[in-house]
Amino acid sequence: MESVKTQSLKYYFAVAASILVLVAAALAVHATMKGPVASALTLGLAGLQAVVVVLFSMGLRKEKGFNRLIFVASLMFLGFFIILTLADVLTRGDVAKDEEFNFSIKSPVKPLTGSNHTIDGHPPRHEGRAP
Amino acid sequence: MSQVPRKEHHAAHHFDDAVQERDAALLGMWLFIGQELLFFGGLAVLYIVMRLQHPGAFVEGSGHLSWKLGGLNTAFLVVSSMTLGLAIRSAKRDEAGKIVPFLGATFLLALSFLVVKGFEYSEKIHHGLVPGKWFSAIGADPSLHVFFGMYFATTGLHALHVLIGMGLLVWLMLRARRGHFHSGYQTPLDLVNLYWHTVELIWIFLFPALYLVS
Amino acid sequence: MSHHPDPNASYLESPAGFWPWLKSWLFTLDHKRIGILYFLGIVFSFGLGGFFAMVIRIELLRPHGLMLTHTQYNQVFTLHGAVMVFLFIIPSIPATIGNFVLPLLLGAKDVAFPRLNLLSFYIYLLGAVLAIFSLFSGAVDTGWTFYTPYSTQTGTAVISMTLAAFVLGFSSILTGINFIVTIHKLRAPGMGWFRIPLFAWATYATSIIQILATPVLAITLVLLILERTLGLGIFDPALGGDPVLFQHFFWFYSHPAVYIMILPAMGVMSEIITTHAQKDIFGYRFVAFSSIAIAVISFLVWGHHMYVSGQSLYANMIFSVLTLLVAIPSAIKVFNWVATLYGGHIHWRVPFLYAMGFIFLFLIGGFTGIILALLSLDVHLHDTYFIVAHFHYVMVGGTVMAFVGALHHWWPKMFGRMYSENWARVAFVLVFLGFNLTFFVQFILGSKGMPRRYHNYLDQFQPLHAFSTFGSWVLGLGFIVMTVYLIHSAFRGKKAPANPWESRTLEWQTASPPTTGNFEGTPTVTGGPYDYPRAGAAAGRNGRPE
Amino acid sequence: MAPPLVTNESLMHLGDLWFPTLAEKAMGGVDLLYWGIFWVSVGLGAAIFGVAVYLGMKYRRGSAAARPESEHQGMAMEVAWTVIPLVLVLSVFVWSFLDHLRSVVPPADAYEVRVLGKKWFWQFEYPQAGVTAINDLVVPVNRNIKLNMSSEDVIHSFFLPNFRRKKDVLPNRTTSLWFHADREGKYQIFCAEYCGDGHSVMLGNLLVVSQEAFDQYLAKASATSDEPLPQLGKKLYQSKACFTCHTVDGSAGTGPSLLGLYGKKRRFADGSSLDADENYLRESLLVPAARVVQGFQPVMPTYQGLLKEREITAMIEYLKGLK
Repeated sequence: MESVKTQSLKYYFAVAASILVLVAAALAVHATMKGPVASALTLGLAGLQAVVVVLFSMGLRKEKGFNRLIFVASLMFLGFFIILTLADVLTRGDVAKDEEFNFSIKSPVKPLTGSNHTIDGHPPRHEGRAP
Repeated sequence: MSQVPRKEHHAAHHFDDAVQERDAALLGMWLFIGQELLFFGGLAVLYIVMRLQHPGAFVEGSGHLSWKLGGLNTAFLVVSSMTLGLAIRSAKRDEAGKIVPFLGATFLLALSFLVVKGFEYSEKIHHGLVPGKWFSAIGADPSLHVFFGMYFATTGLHALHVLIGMGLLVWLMLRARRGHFHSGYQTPLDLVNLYWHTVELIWIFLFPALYLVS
Repeated sequence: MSHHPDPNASYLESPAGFWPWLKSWLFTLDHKRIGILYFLGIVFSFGLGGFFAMVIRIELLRPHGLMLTHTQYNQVFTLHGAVMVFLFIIPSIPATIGNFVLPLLLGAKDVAFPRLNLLSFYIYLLGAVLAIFSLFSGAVDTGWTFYTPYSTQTGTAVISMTLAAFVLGFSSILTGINFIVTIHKLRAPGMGWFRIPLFAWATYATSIIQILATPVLAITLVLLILERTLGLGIFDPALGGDPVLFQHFFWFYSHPAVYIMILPAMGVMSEIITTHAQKDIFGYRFVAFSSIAIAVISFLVWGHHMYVSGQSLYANMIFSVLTLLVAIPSAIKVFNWVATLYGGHIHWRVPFLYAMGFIFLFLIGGFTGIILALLSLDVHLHDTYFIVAHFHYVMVGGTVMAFVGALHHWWPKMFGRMYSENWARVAFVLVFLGFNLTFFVQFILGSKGMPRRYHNYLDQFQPLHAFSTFGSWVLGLGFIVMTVYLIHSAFRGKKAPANPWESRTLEWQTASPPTTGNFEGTPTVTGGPYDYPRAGAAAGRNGRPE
Repeated sequence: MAPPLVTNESLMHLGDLWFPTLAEKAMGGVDLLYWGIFWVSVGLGAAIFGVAVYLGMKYRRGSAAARPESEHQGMAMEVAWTVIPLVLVLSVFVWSFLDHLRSVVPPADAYEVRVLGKKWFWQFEYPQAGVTAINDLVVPVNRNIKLNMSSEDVIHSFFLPNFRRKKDVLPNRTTSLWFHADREGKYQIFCAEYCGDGHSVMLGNLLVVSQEAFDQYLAKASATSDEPLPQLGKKLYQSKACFTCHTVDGSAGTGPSLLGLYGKKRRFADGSSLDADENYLRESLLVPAARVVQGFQPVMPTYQGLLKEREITAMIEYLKGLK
């Protein structure tokens, strides 16, 4: 049986080298910058490394269409997980503050105003107490 | 190098031919990788939420980690991925004698990764930076233990995957010695290759997420 | 493997002698035998879960309990839930009926990875052993949902039960991978994507959920175990964690899991209805694609379990809309099944009775699901018996009815024997009636405000609880009758012909029970799965020639 | 301080078979939506299932009904039964969402009460009056009430069936729930989120009274009681929900029985033992985790701050009398 077509040795070295260069870049960012921008950059560089691994090392570049779909779909569902969880975590407790702006809904119950307002015929003696 | 006998592969009875069998195996492996992505994806969600809720702890905790050791480990994994790829290349080119050395190199690099990890762990344990109940370090941020809880959970599960990968590499070496892999058949090599790259992929994100926070 | 069976003999035939016989079963790679092994495990689990259910109902006869302490009651309802969900319903249809029927439906010789298939059975067994072990080592009392921080504090065996669920999850993932690859790669020549029987489509959709949702359960349970043993501080508020985040994690799996339970049941419905109505399905593509749509949308709705949990109002709003969307593909299926009946030749045999029972109960489960998807109504009904009634209508009224219907539909194929039609009708009436008696009143109880997981309750609820308990006895009797005549049938039943229902799908075109090799030669497909003859030309139909 | 305020039966008992009496008219939309969907579902469900049975009978095997020669693809039908349900569910969504918003956004002028969920009772605190009560929440009628809730241990859920409201009570976080009672009476409070052994006995009463009675209640509760000590202790045993875990008849509950406790030798989980004297009883009330009796879990919450000095003494006197 004759040999199957293979990539040259250079191909493997180039893939590994490019990932290591990206890692070095991330370390350089870490050494020189601070703050959320630096974090975003290092994670972004990690994303690039991942793209190299997935496309060239794992060979998704040449894979069958359905195998690509599996990979993309997995990431998509992970995205749903992240987005919908953050939809809760990032907006907890905001609503009462922003209700008018967001939904133009006000609580249907009229607030007590003025001293002439009475409850069941009793004057609201505890107005001062209520927050 | 010693001469390796060549052993031909026969497709299982319920497949039409070897191509169908190989396609099925690769499809199964890609599905398994999808599964892995969601498994570690859960940790990613946890990471995002915890970092949003305890930003200070993550900056401080990251400062306790050595980016040098982490970077070294990244290099180990990247090079090990390359040697594994070279093992498959050798199989495809019928250079049977080179398969085991390349697999062996991969194994040693994985072992080095775990050794470095072990040093890091023992150093953290020594300083009391262990999760939750045994956390005894005093940090500036009151929820520093949350960072180290995450650190040990994520890197621990990743290390477990490395360990499993090493077991698979041993299995491959045993089969390679018996001449199972050649230009006609490399499916198990390809499957482990996909698995190993997934392990690499996860580390690629763990490294900046834990070591390079600022 | 030591035993090399003859591919043309019945798959039930074993070598002589007890040990060779046992070995031929325990090390079998035949998908049909693995299906039977799963069947035994699942029937045992159903019995165990059913026993716990009966204990719960009897205990609730009196407002202040009858025989159990609070802790014991909490353990019993937890075990009922955990056993029924993880050991019974999730693997029920995919692992038994799916394993047995799917390769036959596709004209394949086996699933894609037979050894993986056997492995996933043993993983299931390991999970079952762990679950039963946890029963004897201080049974868990957290409810099957393992909510933190209760689950990190209670003194009962949380770890062994979560470990069991974790292990069972792997069994589920491996089965899912196996089925997707089988459907992709092992279809008979000529079976294009739109000639696949609808049960295979439903299994396909189920497998997507099994593969992509179950790992999140796995990581959740691992983290829960670590939280309990090490105290990571991520779910436990006492350590700075977020208990609501645990609920997000848990329901990201456990809501799609509900569709792992119901989608295969819907697939079974399509097979039973077309076969017993001798009619092509109405709107094949709509039924097929609605399965995929349900699978995808099911990932986006988990937050409806958390409307009152402290989840933000924005998230509530998004999840409510998405939840309502899932009603649409479900409705499409029901409408298409009903339309299929038009112009058919319907034979009201027992599997068809279960199909009609399914439609009736699933309608109630679906409509009450809409009530619960709505924010303002769910706030009142959340964590009350209304929820309990709703999910029992979907899971028992849907999945269990379909599972039992599938059992009656494929029984002649699985065991090569017929069962008593009359006793089967009796059992159907008892199960259907008993189910409604047990669970319909629970809608009323819940609307009235009776919270779930209550050991003691207000005196005013007693009449309804008692009614429900009496209903459960009718339901239980139905299952006992069923067990008796099915066991009788398996050993003494009349021999079944190859195709007793005159079905057109491939599994009926081979012997009953099938040979080890499934088919003589490879079947070739030339038409859709449900090409029944039209109109009056119906007499003397047989299956397609082999 | 047993509230003599309301004598009538719990309003949970009233109402129709299906729903407890609605205590807040503004929430009427919820009930209306429920019944609307209920009857539409009954109609649609009966129609769908009726058609299925009708077709099943008409086209049963061997019947003479004519069968169509060719299959309709029925695209129009498919579109119809996709779009119509979609429109229906989206319109009920809008209705329910508006109702939901109204029920969760508290009005600015609400009277605030602090709620603490503990295993297994509810503690209510009126910050302005300096009054703390257990399991009985007394509020004035016709007033917006806002509850700021948190939990001391696990997740609980505050459920007011008569007001169609429910909200989880979380540890380490404050959640809120508001309501407005239209009529005086006694309403049920449930814990709706499973919280362990005492979950089903974690019940409370919402007592809606006139503004006058409410003022009297607060005034009386903040004053020191002059009841004889053992009698006061007996009342506290009920009102502070001790009975949830401790019996007085000798049988063990979640915690040890209180019968014959005083003066007896107690063995603790750490192996030590002690005669139950007055100081031990005091410690058990205020720092319950300090000594845990053998065979029991350390789950009792502290009563520090919940009992006034005279009430502690009353509790001890009551326990002494239990023989």
